[in-house]
Amino acid sequence: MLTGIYGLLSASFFVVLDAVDVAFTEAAVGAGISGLLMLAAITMTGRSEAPKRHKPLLALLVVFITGGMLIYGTLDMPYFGSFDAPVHQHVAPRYINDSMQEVGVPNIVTSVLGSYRAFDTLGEVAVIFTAGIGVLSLLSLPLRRRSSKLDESSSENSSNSSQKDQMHEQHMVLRIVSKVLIPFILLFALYVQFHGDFGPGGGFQAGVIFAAAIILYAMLFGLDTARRVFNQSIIQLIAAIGLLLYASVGVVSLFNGGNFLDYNVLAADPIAGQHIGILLIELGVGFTVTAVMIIIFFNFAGRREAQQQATERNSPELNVTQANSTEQKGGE
Amino acid sequence: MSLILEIGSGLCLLLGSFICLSGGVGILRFPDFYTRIHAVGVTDTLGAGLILTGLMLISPDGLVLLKLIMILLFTLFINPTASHALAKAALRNNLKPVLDDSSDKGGDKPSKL
Amino acid sequence: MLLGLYNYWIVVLLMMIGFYIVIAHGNLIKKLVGLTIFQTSVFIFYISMGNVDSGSAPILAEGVARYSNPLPHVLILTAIVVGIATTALGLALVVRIKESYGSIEEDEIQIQDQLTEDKTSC
Amino acid sequence: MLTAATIAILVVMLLAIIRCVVGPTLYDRILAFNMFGTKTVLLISILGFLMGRPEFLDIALVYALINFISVIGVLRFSDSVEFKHSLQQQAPTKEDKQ
Repeated sequence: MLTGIYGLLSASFFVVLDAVDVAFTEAAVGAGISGLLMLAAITMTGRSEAPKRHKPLLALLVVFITGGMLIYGTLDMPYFGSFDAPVHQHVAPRYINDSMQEVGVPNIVTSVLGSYRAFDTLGEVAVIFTAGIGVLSLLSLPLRRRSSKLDESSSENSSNSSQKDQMHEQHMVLRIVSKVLIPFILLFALYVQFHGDFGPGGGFQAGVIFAAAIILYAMLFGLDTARRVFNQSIIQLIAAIGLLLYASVGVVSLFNGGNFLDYNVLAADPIAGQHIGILLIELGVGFTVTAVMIIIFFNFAGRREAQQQATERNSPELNVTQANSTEQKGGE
Repeated sequence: MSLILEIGSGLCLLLGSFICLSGGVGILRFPDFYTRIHAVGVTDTLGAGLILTGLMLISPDGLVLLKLIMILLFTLFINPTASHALAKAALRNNLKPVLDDSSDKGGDKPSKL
Repeated sequence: MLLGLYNYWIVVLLMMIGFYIVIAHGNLIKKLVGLTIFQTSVFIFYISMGNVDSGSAPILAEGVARYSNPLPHVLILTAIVVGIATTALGLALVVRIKESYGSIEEDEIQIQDQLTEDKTSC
Repeated sequence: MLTAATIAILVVMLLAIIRCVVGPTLYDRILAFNMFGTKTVLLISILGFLMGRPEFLDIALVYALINFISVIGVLRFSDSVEFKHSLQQQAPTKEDKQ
């Protein structure tokens, strides 16, 4: 619960420290999605924690010793905000002074992210993609079991569905306001995506905001409706396409005689080439991040819904396995 | 002209800060959830509106003004909706409001948890 | 003069809180929360290193002479999104563990593992 | 004037955090969280003016939207059985304290 506040607070930190882009990301990620995922997992695994069995003294001791040593180590660090710290001596001046001539993008963060360190970013996107695949393979429900379950639930659990409808009815104000808001959120995500060259923004942030809008839709109108609107296999395809787009920009620049991800050769004019390259890879990043976030959320929520249905159906009959697990839950 | 704008924005900011502060005290001091939601409602709409208006009056150019108006609109949309949903959910889950029974105990201080 | 180092102290404090949660709690979700806090402390460490006195946000503008170091921003920007993706992966693992073991406490899982090992060895 | 508003908002944020930590019920916490989010939006917009970089307004806008989403999300997930159960468990202890 407090993770949300934590995310907001750390984002304000970053604002104070002049890191606009980072604050942007943290705002979108830390406040929204990370808290939601934690909550979803908590509702699936039970809220209570077992009482501690061993004394935390040893852990405290270890923590204090490590912390003391770390603080002792910081005594040699450069002062906060000092201008001549070693960090600022090597590549940063080049980025700050020359990026306007070399890349032609006012937002230095975007130019470093998209052009100077594009290879690094490619790796990050690949990691995100892999994590999405991991969640998909861990949490996606087996298809045929789900379909049979759906049939059963639709035929036998009519009371359940009516209850759900009632809940949607009760949130009518919410639904209508969200209906108004969601297009604005999507539009704003697009603005962030394409304005990233000039202000804070870019593919990562835009992807998260876009996904957040779709998650809002899924939360208010039910997962099944959202699944029908955003077909899951298409979303998986989009995740892959984003990464492929990114990599293929690099390959195209290879074919044009430059290095991998060297955008200068994409157009006759190097600056124009840089613009095209950054635009394309930001688009790729946005695709992948959006799709992966949606995949993660849909799988968590789908797994949760299935679990709830199972417990609702099994609890009156006191099925053996479920009873076991609920007993353990109560025991914790 | 600019002087008038600045004075106006200063007034708006001061008033907004005051309302925010009173709302902050309210959320801490009020006895139960439903009274607290009132405090938050005042802070989130009037306070935020005043502060954003104050900023609008000193905004340097059109895009900034537009963004501020967007923020104001969203706040005015979102916060009442969220409060409404919260109150409804709380009521549905049988959270009883503290009714006025402390008065016959001789004006006890509201219990602060 | 030592007060000029306070940003590191905040980082160390946060880091140790996260570390403590990771090693002292048995609940796997709590462990993940601890890891997230640890992660954020590292983010703050990087960003505070990139900060420059009277520097401005690294977006080129007229009349601004000094900018913050953009490099840490780039690193952390990507790290945040990667962090949420990996956290989601961890949470997915926890959910699966809950489904197969019926518990997310480290000790109970270990006991159950021990039991199954004994059974197979017998 | 901007500084005064900043300080006031910081104080309010502190109060909201206290309510969020103390808050006897889940809904108090969500309420305080919502308030905290709104105050952060204001804080960031004021900071943008204070530092002379109005680009910060984008962040404030994102906050306003994301805050809504997360509040709705918390509400939606708190509808689950587990949370209601724990709420009912919490309620008697609250009475005891009173």
